[in-house]
Amino acid sequence: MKLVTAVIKPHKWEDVREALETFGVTGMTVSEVSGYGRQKGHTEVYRGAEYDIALVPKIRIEIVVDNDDADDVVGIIVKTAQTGRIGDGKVWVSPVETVVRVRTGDRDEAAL
Amino acid sequence: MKLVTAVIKPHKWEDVREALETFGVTGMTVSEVSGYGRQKGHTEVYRGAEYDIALVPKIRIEIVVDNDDADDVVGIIVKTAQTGRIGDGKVWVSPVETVVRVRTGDRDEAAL
Amino acid sequence: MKLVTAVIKPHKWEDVREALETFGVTGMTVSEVSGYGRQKGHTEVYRGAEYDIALVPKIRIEIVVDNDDADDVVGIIVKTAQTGRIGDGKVWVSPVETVVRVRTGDRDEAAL
Amino acid sequence: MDTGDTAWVLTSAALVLLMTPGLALFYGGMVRSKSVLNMMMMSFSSLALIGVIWVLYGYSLSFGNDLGGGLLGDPTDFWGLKGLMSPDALVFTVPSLAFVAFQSVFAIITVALISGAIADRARFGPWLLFSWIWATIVYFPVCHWVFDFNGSTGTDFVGGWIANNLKAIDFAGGTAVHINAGAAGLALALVLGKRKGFGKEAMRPHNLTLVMIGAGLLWFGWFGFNAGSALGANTLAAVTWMNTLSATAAAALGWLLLEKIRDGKPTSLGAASGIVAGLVAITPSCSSVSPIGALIIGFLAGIFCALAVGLKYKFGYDDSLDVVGVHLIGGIWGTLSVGLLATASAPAAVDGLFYGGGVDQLWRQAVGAGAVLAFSFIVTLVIGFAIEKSIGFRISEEEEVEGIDGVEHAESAYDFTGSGGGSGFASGHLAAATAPTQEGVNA
Amino acid sequence: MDTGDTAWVLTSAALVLLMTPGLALFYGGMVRSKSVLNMMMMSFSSLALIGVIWVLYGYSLSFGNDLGGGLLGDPTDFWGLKGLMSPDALVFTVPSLAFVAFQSVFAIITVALISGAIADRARFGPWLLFSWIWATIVYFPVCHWVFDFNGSTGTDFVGGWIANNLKAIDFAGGTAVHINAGAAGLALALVLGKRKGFGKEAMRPHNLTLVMIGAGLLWFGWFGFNAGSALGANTLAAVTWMNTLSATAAAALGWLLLEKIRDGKPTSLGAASGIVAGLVAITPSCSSVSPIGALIIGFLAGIFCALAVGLKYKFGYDDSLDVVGVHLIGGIWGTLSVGLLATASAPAAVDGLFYGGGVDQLWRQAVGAGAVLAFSFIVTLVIGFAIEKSIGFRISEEEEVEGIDGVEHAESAYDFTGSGGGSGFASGHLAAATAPTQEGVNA
Amino acid sequence: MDTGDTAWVLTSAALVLLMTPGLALFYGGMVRSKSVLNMMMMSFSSLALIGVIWVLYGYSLSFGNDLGGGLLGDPTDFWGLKGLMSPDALVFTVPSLAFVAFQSVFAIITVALISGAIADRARFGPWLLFSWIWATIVYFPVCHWVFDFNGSTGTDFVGGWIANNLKAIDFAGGTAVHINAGAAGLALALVLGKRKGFGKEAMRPHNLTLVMIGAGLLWFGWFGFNAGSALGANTLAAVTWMNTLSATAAAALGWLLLEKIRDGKPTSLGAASGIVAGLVAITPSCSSVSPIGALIIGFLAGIFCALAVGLKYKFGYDDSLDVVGVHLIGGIWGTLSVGLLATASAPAAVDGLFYGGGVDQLWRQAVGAGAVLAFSFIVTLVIGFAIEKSIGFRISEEEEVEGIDGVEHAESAYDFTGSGGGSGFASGHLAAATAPTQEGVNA
Ligand SMILES: Nc1ncnc2c1ncn2[C@@H]1O[C@H](COP(=O)(O)OP(=O)(O)O)[C@@H](O)[C@H]1O
Ligand SMILES: Nc1ncnc2c1ncn2[C@@H]1O[C@H](COP(=O)(O)OP(=O)(O)O)[C@@H](O)[C@H]1O
Ligand SMILES: Nc1ncnc2c1ncn2[C@@H]1O[C@H](COP(=O)(O)OP(=O)(O)O)[C@@H](O)[C@H]1O
Repeated sequence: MKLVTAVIKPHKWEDVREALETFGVTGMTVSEVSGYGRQKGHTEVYRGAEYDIALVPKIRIEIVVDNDDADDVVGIIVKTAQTGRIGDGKVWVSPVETVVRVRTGDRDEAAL
Repeated sequence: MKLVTAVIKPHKWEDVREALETFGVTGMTVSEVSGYGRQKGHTEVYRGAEYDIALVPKIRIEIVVDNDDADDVVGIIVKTAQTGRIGDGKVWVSPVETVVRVRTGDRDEAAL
Repeated sequence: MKLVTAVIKPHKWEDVREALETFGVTGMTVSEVSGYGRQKGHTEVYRGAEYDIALVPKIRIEIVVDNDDADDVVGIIVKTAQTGRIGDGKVWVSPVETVVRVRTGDRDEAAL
Repeated sequence: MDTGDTAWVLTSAALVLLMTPGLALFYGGMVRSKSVLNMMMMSFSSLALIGVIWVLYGYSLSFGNDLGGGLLGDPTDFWGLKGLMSPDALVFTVPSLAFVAFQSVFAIITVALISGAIADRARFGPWLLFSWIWATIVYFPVCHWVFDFNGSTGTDFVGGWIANNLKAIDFAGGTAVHINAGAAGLALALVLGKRKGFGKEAMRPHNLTLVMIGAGLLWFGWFGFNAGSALGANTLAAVTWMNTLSATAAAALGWLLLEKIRDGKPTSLGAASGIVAGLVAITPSCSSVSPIGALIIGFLAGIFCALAVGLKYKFGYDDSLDVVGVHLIGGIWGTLSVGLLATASAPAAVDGLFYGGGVDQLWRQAVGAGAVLAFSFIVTLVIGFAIEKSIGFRISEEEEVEGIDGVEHAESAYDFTGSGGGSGFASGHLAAATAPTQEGVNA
Repeated sequence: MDTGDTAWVLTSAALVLLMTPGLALFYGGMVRSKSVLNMMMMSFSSLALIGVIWVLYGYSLSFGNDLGGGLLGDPTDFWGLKGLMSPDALVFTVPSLAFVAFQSVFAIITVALISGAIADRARFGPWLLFSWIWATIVYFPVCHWVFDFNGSTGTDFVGGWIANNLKAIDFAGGTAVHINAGAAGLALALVLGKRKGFGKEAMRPHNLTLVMIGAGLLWFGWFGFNAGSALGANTLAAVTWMNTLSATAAAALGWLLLEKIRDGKPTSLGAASGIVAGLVAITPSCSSVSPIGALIIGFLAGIFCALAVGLKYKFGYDDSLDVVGVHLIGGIWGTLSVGLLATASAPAAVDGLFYGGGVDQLWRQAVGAGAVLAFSFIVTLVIGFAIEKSIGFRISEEEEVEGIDGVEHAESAYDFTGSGGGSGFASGHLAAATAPTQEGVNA
Repeated sequence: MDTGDTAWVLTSAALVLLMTPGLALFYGGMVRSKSVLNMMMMSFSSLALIGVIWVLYGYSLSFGNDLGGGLLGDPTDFWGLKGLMSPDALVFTVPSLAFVAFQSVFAIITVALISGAIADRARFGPWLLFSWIWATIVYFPVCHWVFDFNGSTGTDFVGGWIANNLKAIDFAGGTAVHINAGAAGLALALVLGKRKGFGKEAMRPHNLTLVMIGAGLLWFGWFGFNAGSALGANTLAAVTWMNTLSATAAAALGWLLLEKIRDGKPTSLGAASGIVAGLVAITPSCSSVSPIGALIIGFLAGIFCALAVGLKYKFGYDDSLDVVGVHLIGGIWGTLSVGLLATASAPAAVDGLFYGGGVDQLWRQAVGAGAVLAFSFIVTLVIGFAIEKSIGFRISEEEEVEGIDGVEHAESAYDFTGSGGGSGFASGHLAAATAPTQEGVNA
């Protein structure tokens, strides 16, 4: 099993979700995070005092997948989330030893 | 060392925390996330326009544990968080190479 | 590639970011999480009813790095985030098989 | 007709109207974020429903000529407010409809007050049904007893028994509003039972800034409530205004002091609660005590109510937002305080026990308070059980866990994600627009 | 001069002023969290800009002696409000400046109302320019037509054509305010086009508690709007006050009922929207119908507007916050309702169709409504396109995605992290303070 | 007694009361989310504490017969407001207690204004102590100087020196309220020192919608503040009302324009700040200038204050929410502007420098402003240091990092998790209920 973690631009979330669903990914876990990188934040002004907001809102997606699917899933995310502009995000893959479905206690492939 | 990541229903958090404490887990890191899966979201209505809220609130727990404890911890979480209804969540285990306690610089077993 | 995950005290975030930047880390992903551990939460009182707030706000940082940099990055975080008081947090390192930059499709070292 | 008096009564009526949205905020901020809309809707629906039935028959039941025994007004007198648009229709020195307006908002807020006792768990339809029945068979009669004075619209006009026969002094509604709503709240809390997790889980206020806004608006509006009850812009109005300030300020201090001593810290929820406690207690007594008397009444109201909000844990009833602790206890104390602290130098010109007046006024106050308490509690129990047993009053335990806002209103209060518009993390997507336009959406 | 009347008009003016911040909240809560500040700023800027031009020439254009045909007031009459501080300057029984004040806040809110149609996408500078031009060439003239009565300041004073020649009854502004703003909103929504994602993505209200606060403040202020339009504290004011309550309560019920039937659940947004719909509909008619008539007008307003808000999906214009559905439709219905439900027993002393008055008043109402609708729609289209084609009115698609608050105001509305102060998760850091003090920061 | 005047004064008093909760929101929205409750509590505690001492002796110190030299009222005259409930007790044409009420809320808000200078770091108990002492030895005397007019309650009544001897014009409190609070704020900011991270870390407003609600309520209430100071419903009240609108609208424009030019974007915080700046500046001058004069005063107030808020970075004092920049600078400008722009055609009937009146009025204004500034600044420094050195005024650095809401009030403002009730992510659990009921919880 692999864990695919993707950090993408928030407005791409809906597209990515659809593309993954079409591919057959049935579940994922999503959170709102802040990104720090080449894409710089923005500036806000309050009573003449300027604030640099260093962080950029991003969406973080975690998907546990079969070993075989990992590459495809990464490919789909990269393709769908790409805008070509700085800040599109990263996707990384890490090993998972086991996964369990809480409802049934099923393990690994059966748990997805 | 292993990292146990669990995504569970929010109202089970308190029970899971207690069960893990009883078992001897002294620390964990928790966050509010959104889940996407078999359990569907709900519908909201604003001025006659219906919105499908696709995501379901979940709690994500991360626990770094000794290799030996990983299975027990997974077992406890699965048992405690189970309601038998769709959406109970997933638990997965991945390898951790080292863990450090920031306060002391202690490593691995000593860091937990 | 390695994934360094650090859970630290929120007011140390700015220092850690600066130290990492100086070292040459160009990107990371950050989120607000709740910690549970030796550091206890606090008590709030509403109309005479006391509430124990078990969780403590923490910042969680994820950095994908080259194998060679992992130890340095861990060291920098531990050094910078240390206050010596309970609750300083944990840092752990786990293996990453591949990482992709969404914008370009670059992989691994090139993706950072 | 006096234009100055009319200006003040119209202003006061608007001020009192604002109290119900104020209450919605005060209550709404105290519940969890998954129930705030339902909480607010119980107040807003009172504005809607009671507003309508007040026009149709409520005013007439309350302020029609007495049907006998000072128990109820004649519903045929002013059905649909008939005849009251005439320039000749006056109540004391103001146009009748100004008085109708002023009293309408009293009926509305009294019903809304009850809802604090049953936060997070009452189905909305049954709540509406309850409101309707309760206003009709509890509030309108009690309003007649307390607020309908002989001679108000002409020399042969006959009003209610508490005002005219018992001669209890309840200037702006310690009995009719606060004891009435408080007793009803207690009864409903018993009927509906405890929330899942009551006494164990954290049910702390989700947004204390809303509570503070609400408390501020309530205080503001309450000047209309109390000083407006003078039905004119005169010394009586000025006295009641100033007593309303004095008691409220002292009550907030009292509550904070008690918290400091008992819990170690004075809280903002305590300040907001103390404000409301003081306002409740001075409501019946503002015309009959001096500003110093008002300070005493208020300060003790703050102490008493701060102690009383703990009773629910002791006795195990889930009066969620302390309608009993604040309105029932505060209302009883305020009503009795007239018997103790009234001074003949105040506009009501009566001496209470501590001013040498003996117990004459005190027993009148006690009888008035007791009568309203008992009547309201018993009738509310009956209405509540009838609804619970017939159509069901409470949402299911699972729905409670899910949150009543979604269950009863298909809404959630907040969405702070940067969602939609091609940006942000869309927490959802538009599925369909209002039925007739379904095509449009997919176009 | 009558002090009671003056007290009421000054109070009413303050109440109406509060409506614009109230509207800012009502609208602000309905947009996404990335646009709430811009939404509120469109209302607040109206307070600023229209307040200033009203003093400079707006009042004079609106209420100066008629220049001919009842079309426009003489701008030289009261330029800079000259001459109006004199104790002799009266409008009916109140000081002229009290009337100036009362009318100023009408102009302000009418402009602010329009902004709901163009949420999330209008550049702020062009919006200011639009407001300025629109107030000058649309609102001030229409205000003159509808609100400027012959003889108000002296026997030979001549006012506007709708009030005096057509004799349509528009007591507090169904045409001048609501149809006017609603038609302009429709025109601007067409000019600016749809938001990215309109009809597909979730653009649900980000903070319904703000919407409820806003609705509460609007209702409160609206008593000044309607009953203040009596320009005195008298029976007329009392009647309009009470009709305002009746219609609004009934409209909220109507909207909730429709939702229950059509969508399955009554919502808090529905209650808030019903309140506004009822207030809009009773605005023109509150002086001419009975409280029962008001109940009917309000209830139907709730139904009509709840149905009308779906039209934008059908026809595909992005009237973001339903200015058309609520203000245009509600305003038309309210204006026509006078022709149907007016009763001679009400202060306006006219019988409508259903009270045996035939169609005489109805056609007057229809002509008034139609004239204002057409004038406002056409002129607004022209102004809007002129701005769009010259300096550009709309932000870019990318900016829309990013959020207009940051783009146009360099701010974001909320920061709930425990940031800064050596604590919390600093979402940013101070880069520079106001120019002249740059050194200080680095010191 | 005049009922119209009384209606207006009572209404105004309620409006001014609302300003303090309004201020609590305005200030509360500007701090970080970990300090909003403490910020609001500094205002609410002023309502409580100053309300009580006003009744006990504050009114008498302020408005008792002069003890000599126009410096202080006789505290024995109206101790506990004695004797003022009588129908014969009048101030001009209104009941004495109406005037007492109106002035009470001035004292309350003046104290509350100061708190903006010391956001996030003042212990609550010492703040209460400070408020008490400051009101007693600074505000009540200054109030006597400025607002207590010879002859107000009878021909031989003697008031304060600024009003009667110096004859500076401070209609509604440019000196007594704004310079007074602003100077005290500066002194306290110096006593308490800078917040950890001041000038480096992000301390941006956590909730700008609260700031906007607050600004709206302040503006609304300020009509009572200014026009209510006419103590009657008359031409003077109408003039001051309209000037209050004019100046405020112009000030918001001025502030936004400066921001646009200097920072590139006009902000919502700028609009809200401009509103307050305009209100401050027109407070002393609203009775003596024309609406055009008011536009000028307001516009320049917007510019001046927008520039002045940067001074704290330059000079390195942490006036957290710009009490100096807005209230001190705005108050000085407004007070001096009377000497420049007063016109004899306005009710105060004085010509300023630009209207040919020479410098006669200008020096009076300058002396009044300077006297209050110096007195307030020096005495506040002394009180502040005395408290800091004895019981300590400031929380520790660690507590500052943790957040003052938890430290001083054991509360946190927001909990948006779907917590408790068997549902949601319980961020905590009930540990114990109020002491006497401990058993109940475990039952
Ligand atoms: N080394 C890293 N580890 C974890 N997350 C990263 C890393 N580098 C970048 N990110 C995430 O990816 C996002 C995009 O990175 P950025 O450098 O801005 O643009 P790009 O990926 O297009 O070069 C960042 O906002 C951050 O959330
Ligand atoms: N492949 C996956 N990777 C990561 N998280 C998942 C995955 N599948 C499901 N989840 C998480 O588990 C939750 C429950 O999954 P769901 O399919 O709804 O029910 P069940 O686990 O009972 O079959 C989801 O809401 C999501 O947060
Ligand atoms: N086993 C663990 N797995 C994951 N996170 C942990 C674990 N133990 C502690 N943490 C995180 O580290 C934080 C600090 O731990 P704590 O025990 O309070 O102090 P310390 O690390 O100084 O001993 C916790 O709040 C939690 O977020």
